[in-house]
Amino acid sequence: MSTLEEIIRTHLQDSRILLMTHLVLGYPSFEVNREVIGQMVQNGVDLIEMQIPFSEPVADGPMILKANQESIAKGARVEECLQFAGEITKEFHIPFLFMTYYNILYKYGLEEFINRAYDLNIKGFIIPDLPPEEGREYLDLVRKQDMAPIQIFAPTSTKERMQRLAENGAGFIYCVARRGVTGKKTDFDQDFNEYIRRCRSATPLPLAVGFGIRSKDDVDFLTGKADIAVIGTETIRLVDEKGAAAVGPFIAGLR
Amino acid sequence: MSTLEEIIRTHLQDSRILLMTHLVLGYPSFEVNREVIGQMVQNGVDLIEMQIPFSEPVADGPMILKANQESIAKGARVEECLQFAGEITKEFHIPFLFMTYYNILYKYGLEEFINRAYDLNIKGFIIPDLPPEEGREYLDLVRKQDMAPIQIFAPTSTKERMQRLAENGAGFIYCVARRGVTGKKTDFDQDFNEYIRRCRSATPLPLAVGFGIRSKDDVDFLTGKADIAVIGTETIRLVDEKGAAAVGPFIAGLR
Amino acid sequence: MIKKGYYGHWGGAFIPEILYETFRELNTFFEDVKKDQAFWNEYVQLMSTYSCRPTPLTYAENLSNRFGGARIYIKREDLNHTGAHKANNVMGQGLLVKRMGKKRVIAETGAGQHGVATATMAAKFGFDCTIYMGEEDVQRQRPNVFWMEKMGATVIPVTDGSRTLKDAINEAFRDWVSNMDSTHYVLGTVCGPHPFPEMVAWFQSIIGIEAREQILKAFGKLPARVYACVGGGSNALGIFQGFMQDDQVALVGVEAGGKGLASGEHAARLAGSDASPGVAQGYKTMFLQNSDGQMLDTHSVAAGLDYIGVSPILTDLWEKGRVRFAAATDSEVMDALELTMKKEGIIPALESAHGFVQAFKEVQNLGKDEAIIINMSGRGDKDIFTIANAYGDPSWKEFIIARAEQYKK
Amino acid sequence: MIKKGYYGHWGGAFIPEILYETFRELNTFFEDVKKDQAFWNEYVQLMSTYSCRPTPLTYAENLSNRFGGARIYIKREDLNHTGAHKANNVMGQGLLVKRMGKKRVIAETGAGQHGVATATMAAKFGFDCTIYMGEEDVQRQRPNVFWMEKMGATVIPVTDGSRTLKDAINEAFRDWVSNMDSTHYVLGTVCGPHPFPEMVAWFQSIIGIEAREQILKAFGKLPARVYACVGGGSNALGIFQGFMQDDQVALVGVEAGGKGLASGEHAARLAGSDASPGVAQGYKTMFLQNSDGQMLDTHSVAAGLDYIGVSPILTDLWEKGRVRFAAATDSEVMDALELTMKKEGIIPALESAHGFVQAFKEVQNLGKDEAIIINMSGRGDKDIFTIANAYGDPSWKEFIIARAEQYKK
Ligand SMILES: Cc1ncc(COP(=O)(O)O)c(C=O)c1O
Ligand SMILES: Cc1ncc(COP(=O)(O)O)c(C=O)c1O
Repeated sequence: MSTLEEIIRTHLQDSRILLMTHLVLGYPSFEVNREVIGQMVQNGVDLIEMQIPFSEPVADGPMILKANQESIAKGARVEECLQFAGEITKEFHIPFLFMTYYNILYKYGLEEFINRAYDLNIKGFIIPDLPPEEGREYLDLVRKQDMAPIQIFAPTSTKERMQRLAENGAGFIYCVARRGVTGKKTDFDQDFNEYIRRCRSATPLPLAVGFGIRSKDDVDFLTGKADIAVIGTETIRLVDEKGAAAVGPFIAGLR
Repeated sequence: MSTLEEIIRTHLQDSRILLMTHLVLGYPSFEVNREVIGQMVQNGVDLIEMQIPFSEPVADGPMILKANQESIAKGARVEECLQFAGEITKEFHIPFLFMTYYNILYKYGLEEFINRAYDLNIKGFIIPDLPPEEGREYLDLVRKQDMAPIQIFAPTSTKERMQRLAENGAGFIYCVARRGVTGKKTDFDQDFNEYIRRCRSATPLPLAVGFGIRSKDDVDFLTGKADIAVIGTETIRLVDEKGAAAVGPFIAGLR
Repeated sequence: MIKKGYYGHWGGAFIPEILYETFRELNTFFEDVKKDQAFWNEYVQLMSTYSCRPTPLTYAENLSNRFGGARIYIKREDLNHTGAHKANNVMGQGLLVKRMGKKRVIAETGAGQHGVATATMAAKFGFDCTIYMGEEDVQRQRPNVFWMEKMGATVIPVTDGSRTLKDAINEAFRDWVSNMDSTHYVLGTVCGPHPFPEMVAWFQSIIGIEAREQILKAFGKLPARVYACVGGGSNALGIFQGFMQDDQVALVGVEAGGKGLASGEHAARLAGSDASPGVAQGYKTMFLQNSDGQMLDTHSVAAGLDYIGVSPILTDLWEKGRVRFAAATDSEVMDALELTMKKEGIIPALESAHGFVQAFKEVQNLGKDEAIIINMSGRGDKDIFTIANAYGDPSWKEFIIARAEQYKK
Repeated sequence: MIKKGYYGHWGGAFIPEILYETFRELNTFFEDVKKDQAFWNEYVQLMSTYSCRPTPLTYAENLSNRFGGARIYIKREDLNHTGAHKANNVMGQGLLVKRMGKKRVIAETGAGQHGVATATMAAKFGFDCTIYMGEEDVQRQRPNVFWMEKMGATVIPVTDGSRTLKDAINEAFRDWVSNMDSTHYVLGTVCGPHPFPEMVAWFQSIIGIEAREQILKAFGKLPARVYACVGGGSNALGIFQGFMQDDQVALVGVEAGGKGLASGEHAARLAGSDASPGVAQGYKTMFLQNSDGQMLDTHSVAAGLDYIGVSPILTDLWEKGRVRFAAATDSEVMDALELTMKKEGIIPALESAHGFVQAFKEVQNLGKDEAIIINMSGRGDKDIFTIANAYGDPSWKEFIIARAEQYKK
């Protein structure tokens, strides 16, 4: 069992569902990032994925896409993101993951990047454009450092495919709640229940559910079905509209 | 010998070269036409060709083209031209010809048109788009009335062609002085002399030379070579620029 | 010698004497090449390597299903180099000019299609080239003027008369009578003095030769009807010739109905009753003219059909009942165009769309075991300024206004 | 199963999990049709009746004489329906979509050429169609937008990123991950995740198959060199495949040199030294990116070459030395275009003109007993707004301003 999974399982003893949040590094600024992370941790977030911006974020919807592009346009560099992450993991003691696209790792040097992340006390990676077929070397390197190469399930994944993915994953599985990109609402309906049952039967790993989770109702619905609720776009929207200070109360109200 | 040729030959006994002028009926108005004709006759013009305007005067240059179009645009009708011609031939006692394009005759009814022209005391026709090959019926009808279907020689005509044309012609031959359309200057040079010799040897009919004759010098040059000098565009220009009254002195100065 | 070139009562060569020798020479050369199989082979070869001949015959399945009558086939002259059947005539005349040893070509153009084709041919053959184009058409069809100039041609705006096609023809004749020794006048359609109607029809007959073979192969039998738009008549005669001997094939020419035959604003010579016999621009045919014989102003949304006369060969076939004539109005044309784009992904030229209109009106009356062919004389994407305009497309207008603002800076 | 589609180090399928099944299905269908001779025959048949295949191989005699070296032949993809080689790929994918039973297609487009081709195909096959196009390109290429809409497609301006081609691709992927059940993404070039490079290359190989046969027939032996412009690389690979096995035939890809390789404003991936290996838009290749892996803004006068990546197949052939790369600057392109119009009466697309530039530079070094082929991927008359603009034509500007005044009324 990976360290990340162990931490998750420990938390799950106190909490029926964990919360994972997301932010885009450098958007709207590293200072605001820091404030937002503080609010999140203080209000009970269990894991945070920090997205290193990429110019071509294909799997992301308009909101996160814009955050990626503005961060880069304002001059955020990968090195800056890494240094910032190091400061954050020192200051806040929950598991942090890197979310980004493969080219960021590839261009940096795959092994160098993974080792650097390890040094920064990052617990795992979410790389939406790196299926296991393309990520052999990545998977080996990440696991060698006892970090988690998070795998993604989708509603279109068959049971066999899920099993295959799970074998390559660690920490938890990121279950994409529906078709489409980040940032749109999800209808949690009968189909979803059937899907999450399928996920559960394919792997013993904890299940995180993301895409379109916005409210306490959504989190309540997931409680008992999934292990982690992922809040992505919603906090970015919140910070845009009401500032970093609004994040704390929002998170506090989710569970 | 046609009546027209007889008249010409008679005049030629007194005059080394005759003058034929041209005007476009209805341009700038029938009243001005009348005044211009008066000036011409009083100042010694021997023959006048009255052009019935046509919307597509292919053989004419910009000046006469514009005169055709403005006459039509101002509402000149064929019937009006014919009536006007009748009044003119009553008032002035020199030979008048109709110059126009074939469609005017064709649309009117070929035989009707020719008979009407006869009644109006018109002495002949110049139809630049009606070669003898296309004009069999026309030639017969015109000659039956002892009018002259004027034939045209061009610098490109071979001797055989000229003979052929002359056989179909009467009155005189209209020798186009050069390539091109009406209204541009002609250089009377060695080539021209050779051309006019060729014309002369192809027919016993009197020769008229037209296209680009503008001045006493031109007329002098032609004297002894041709029988008739044709002044076309130049008087139209004169009327445009200086009014009808300028025509008399201009004509008087040509010979 | 010139007294040939009659089709029934129609045709002839009403030319000024100055051009007599030029026509004699042209006739001699033309008679020679007509007999010379090698010339025709060279022509076909040129068209298959420089243009895209044989042009395809496309089965328009969606349109056929939509109307539920005969199968609709489309002869794709739009796929020619320069985008229309005009290329056939022009390249053919180009070969002839080469034989005659002349070094300069002139042409009239209305929409600009024939001008572009001629400028193209001149570039290819290394001839000097002057194009006469009514000033109004120069204004309307600037893109074509741009291409002609880029291909090295001189475009002269004609400011006389109605400043459109017929005036451009007159002006080209005026050039020719001045420069006939060096110059050939590449007439753009099956009109004008003999031998032009015969010559242009001969070059365009390549369309019908191909189409007949293609329909037999694709459909197994001859079409019930063949439709083509008629401006001067060259694309129509081009395809009709392939089926002239087949009495069971009805041939339908479609003229510009403009704002309706009753409106007077149209260019229907044979479909309407406004035309009468006349002689102009060197030949005898049915002209839109007044009772004095003065030519009328015509109107069509399709510049290429906006002409006072029509091929003497077609007038003869009309008189003899071999070709039937109809007219399509501007608004019917826009509808047929829209439908064809949506259903088949094909953009007919506004001219060509006239043929589609009449075919669409009639196709449902024919059985499913029949076929018809529509001759698509050209492609419409060259007509963006006219088409976007005709549809009144608001984004197009905004685009043009924005572009103009940039240019004003 | 998906772990295929590598060419040396390049290629792959870096796709989000949600598309895994879609790609599995696509791969299965593609593998099936590849083995199915009847499918290929159907494809060739379609292209020969709906488009104009085989497209001609034109001998450019005047250009050849002008340079005095090898004979120049031009492969005429401009004569395809919709005016470019894009039709080949699009119609092929259309047939595949029909097999898969999907009812909707989406596509990205830069210049608008691929968008028009896809909208055309969708109209022909009766599919719903959505085209993603960078907002900036929508502004620049309004005529193409107009035609796409007229053919029934919905054009969505993409307002993210640099608002050009790569952003349109991202946006198309975003649509696809939402609608993969009903929808096929018709990628426009030999890039993207496997099987797209292989599939597009397969459909485009029709160019090279024809060209090889044609040059042997016309010239009696293989060409010394084959030139093609390279945006994504589809027209280049299309023709190169015909000569891949012929070691004596040099294959030359020409990229957009923009304002010069030193200026940074270009789109030369393989000809320059600004690109480096990367993974984006689903595949691994040489990308124009910064040291962080962020993609750079590119520049070219030719919108269709203005792209950050390049086909993994070409990158492999470059690495192996089988294909040589060069770049042509914007101003060289305008000169080559002008010369080609004047000498041959042919208007290459700005993209295609890049190939002409390099060919003109090299052709004089080859003997008269040699031949070269330039692949003319498309026609330039669709680019009037760009070309007239690039030449700064004053009459064109006046025309646009006058038109705008009319529209303002
Ligand atoms: C596309 C197209 N079709 C038809 C015509 C009409 O000419 P014709 O009747 O000679 O085919 C034109 C003339 O410009 C044209 O451009
Ligand atoms: C005419 C033309 N040529 C070339 C290209 C470049 O694409 P590729 O390199 O895939 O052929 C394009 C792309 O839009 C194009 O329109």
